[in-house]
Amino acid sequence: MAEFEPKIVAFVCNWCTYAGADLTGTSRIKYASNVRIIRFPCTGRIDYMLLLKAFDEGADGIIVSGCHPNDCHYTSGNFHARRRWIMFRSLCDFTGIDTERIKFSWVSAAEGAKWADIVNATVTSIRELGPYTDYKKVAKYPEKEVSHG
Amino acid sequence: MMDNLYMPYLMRIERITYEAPGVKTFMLKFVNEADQDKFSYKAGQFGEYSVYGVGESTFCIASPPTRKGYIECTFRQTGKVTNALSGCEEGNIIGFRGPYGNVFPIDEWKGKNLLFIAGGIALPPMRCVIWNALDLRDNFKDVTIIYGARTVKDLVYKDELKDWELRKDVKLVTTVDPGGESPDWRGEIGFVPTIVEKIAPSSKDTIAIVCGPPVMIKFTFPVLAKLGFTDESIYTTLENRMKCGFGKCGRCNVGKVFVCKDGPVFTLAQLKELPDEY
Amino acid sequence: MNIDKRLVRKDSLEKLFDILKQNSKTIYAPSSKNGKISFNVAESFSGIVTEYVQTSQSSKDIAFPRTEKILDYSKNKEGMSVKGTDLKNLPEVILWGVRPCDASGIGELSAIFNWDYKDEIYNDRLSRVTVFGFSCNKSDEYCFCTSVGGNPGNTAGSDILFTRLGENGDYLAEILTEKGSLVVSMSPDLFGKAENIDKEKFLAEVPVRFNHEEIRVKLDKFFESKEWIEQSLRCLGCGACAYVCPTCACFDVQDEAHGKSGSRVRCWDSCGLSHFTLHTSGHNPREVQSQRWRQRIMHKFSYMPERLSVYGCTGCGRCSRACPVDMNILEHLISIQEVTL
Amino acid sequence: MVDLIKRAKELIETSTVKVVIGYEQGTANKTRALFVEKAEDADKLMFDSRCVQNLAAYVTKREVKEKGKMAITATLPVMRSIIQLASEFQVNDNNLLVLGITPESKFIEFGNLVEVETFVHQYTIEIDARNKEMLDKLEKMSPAERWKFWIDELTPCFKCYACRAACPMCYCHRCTVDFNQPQWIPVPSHELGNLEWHIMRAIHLTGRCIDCDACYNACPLSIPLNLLTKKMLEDAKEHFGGYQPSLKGGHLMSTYKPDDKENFIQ
Repeated sequence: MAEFEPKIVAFVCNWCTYAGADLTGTSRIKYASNVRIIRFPCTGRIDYMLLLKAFDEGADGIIVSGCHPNDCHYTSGNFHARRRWIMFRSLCDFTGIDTERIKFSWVSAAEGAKWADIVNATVTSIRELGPYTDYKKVAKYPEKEVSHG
Repeated sequence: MMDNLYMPYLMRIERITYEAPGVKTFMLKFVNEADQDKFSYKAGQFGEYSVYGVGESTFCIASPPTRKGYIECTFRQTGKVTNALSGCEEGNIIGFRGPYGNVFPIDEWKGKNLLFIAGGIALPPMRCVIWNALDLRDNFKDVTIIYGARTVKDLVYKDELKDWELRKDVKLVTTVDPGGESPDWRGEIGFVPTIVEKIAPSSKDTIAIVCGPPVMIKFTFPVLAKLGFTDESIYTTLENRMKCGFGKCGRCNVGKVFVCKDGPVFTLAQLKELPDEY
Repeated sequence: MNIDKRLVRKDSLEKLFDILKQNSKTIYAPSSKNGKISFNVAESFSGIVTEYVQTSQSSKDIAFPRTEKILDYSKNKEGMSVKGTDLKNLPEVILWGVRPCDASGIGELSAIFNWDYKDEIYNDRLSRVTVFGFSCNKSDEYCFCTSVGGNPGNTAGSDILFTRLGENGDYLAEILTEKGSLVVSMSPDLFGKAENIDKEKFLAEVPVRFNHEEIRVKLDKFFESKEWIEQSLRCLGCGACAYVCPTCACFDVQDEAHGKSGSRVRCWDSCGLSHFTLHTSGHNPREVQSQRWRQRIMHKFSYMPERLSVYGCTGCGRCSRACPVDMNILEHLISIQEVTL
Repeated sequence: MVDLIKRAKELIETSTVKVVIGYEQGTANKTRALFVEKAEDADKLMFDSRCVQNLAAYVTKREVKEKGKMAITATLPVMRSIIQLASEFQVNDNNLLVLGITPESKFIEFGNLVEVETFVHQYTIEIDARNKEMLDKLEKMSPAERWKFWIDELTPCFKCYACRAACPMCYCHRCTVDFNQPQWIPVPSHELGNLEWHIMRAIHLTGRCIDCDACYNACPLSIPLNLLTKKMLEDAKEHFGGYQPSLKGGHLMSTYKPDDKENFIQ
């Protein structure tokens, strides 16, 4: 059997992390190719539901990343986001969702190397955790016949 | 394999026509010819069109049963399914199940004049009847079509409107709402009820078929009454939210009447019996 | 008609349970979770709850599951393949411990699913179910089966109806159908002779509270009544009443996609929810709760009798028990009967 | 509750309000909401320990609101809901009068919402011992055990949305679950649809839920879904100094402090 390649979805803000990831590329820093980047105007725009949807659709891990505190293009979007993540992460943990699979980070436009590190570290840790079968089992509802009751 | 009631036919999109902003017509052909052979319908019936993975949506069959081998549907992009349909391309496969519902009693109209009154996106359900009647033109006396839309751009079936205009055996009146005309607009300007009043078609031996937005319908009926049309000679179609199409899912009923089974075609006399719940 | 009546010793029920399991029947029976009783697969006889007036949920799930697949599709290079749901491998089911009001509800569900078009999915599921009805020895203030043509010992819908003969007593078993006889033939020793047993005196007493025929006639002219507004003022518009009801059959059809494949499912829906009838255009024929409450009552007591010749209510009283705001259907029907037009 | 009845009568007779929302004796030893529009109906008003339905759910109900100015019989949880609703601009002094009932079951009338707020602020929101114990038990479990616990508890949910209907804070005309473009939450009741619905419900109520247990009481299957919002309440205490509804607004989840502490962002 081929080695498990985790699917990672990254929700990143346009102004810092996306630019940072760009820099990673232009600096020719190599990093794991398991990540699908989805660009948002701001981390403040990242709805809770998007994270769950990523797991629904088969993601094994999630990276959420934006501007460092005080660096938000819209002044406070990341502060709002941080507060939500504090609560949402705790709620996920409380319901038994594996919060080890959701990594939060601040990556600025100048931190191309940090982005590569974050992605590599995430891929390594998710690879160790294995596929997120718990959530997939629940999400792949159509695969099994509905039982009575 | 046993088919259940909810199994759609697979249909290939043969042709897509852009009718108006947000409005498209699909020409659909059966993927399996055997399905085509056992399929038949009559003017006025509807079906459930589906994009797999998105859902089903209800609208009429817009092509006449007199033209075999394909069906057409015209829809406006508004909800989840019509948005997905709108994203489909020629050659894509969608689902269709039907036909459901009752029919326009075209056979009973033999020897009469036909007056079609439609507004906006409500021409498609009527187009089926119009072509059905025109394909059997000798069965009917005068055929008059009054069709209005908000603006010139919003008129659907523009090519067919030209055909009808050129035909000697059809009287076509098109109109747009005041302010909706273009510089080269040669039709009428005014709301449909006003134009009906102005044209004043004779009610003698005439069947009126009215389809349109609720507000148009509401103001057209009194005009027709004034012209001498009886409630039994006025036909319209109703629409309600539906999921199954065959009287089970429980949401399209108006009082004890199921729009999907007892409708969608109703005479004004029948409508007046219904509670105000549509 | 002569009904085959048998006597089943109270300690024979467990033996019957075991024999059915040995014959690879899946047994659904009332069990308790969070203090609420519903039908679940019973692994052991001891897990079956027996002392209850009524289960919190009806048994309709068995033939009309809350969510069921109707087809699978997958997109491939050649185009599209679609496969209808395959019910061949459904287990043979014994529905154990159904109250007569639930059992008779099967008839009403069947009427909905089989008028005009026949719903094969529903029929297929139902055909695999053998219903063990258990007459009611107890009732409560929510029960009104006798007002809608039923009774605590009603045989309708059951394949075998068990009636307990007194506190801790043995059971009278009325074998009502082929399916019932089949069960007897699996374990003939357990079904002894029953002579001259009058089950009536062991049944709960449920007084008749209204006349359903009268209400049907009255509802014909009741559409515009203000009563609907008054009754529904405290209704908050959830679907609890519909989902616990043994005869509510309204459903939604939804697609669930997973990449290039997925399925279409049928799932419960409720006329009490505000989006039930909402058009995409934003127009809603039933905009306010009073219209939706009216639909619920009219559907059950006027439209269904007229169109399907059955009433959409078996008097189980579940909706009243489940309602978070004490919308008591019995009380409301009585007030409809009493109010002058 | 003689005072309450007397005051309700006065309010209706003087047309100060159009409707008084209170409790009446229901069926089978239940109590239920009563809408007093005629003075003589006020005699049906009652109050005792069985009156736990959160009546604040009605002040945003269209048919009730349309009647005109309302007065509401409000226990402490109802008062809290009212303050939260006021801070979300759903009610104000012009459309709502609060007839309070203190935790000692004494009638107390408030002139305006500021007085209600002052009263409410005398008490902190505390999770009861039984639920606290349950929370502790869950927190001690491994994530895998918690996952199993919640899948087991939530799978029976048939999505009747009684929890949403009974909640005063769930007043949106179109709830997230009703959206289909995109289809955020699967409509059918199954493991995924139920899990996502309950997580979403809890997070949308974070910083707004006043812990009245209306959702739990409404649930026809008695699913302990209130544990989710209780957990959020506890977290709010841990991270942000607790939650107390306030007319000043500035909700927990729509504000921030530059020095909010976390230990998981890299």
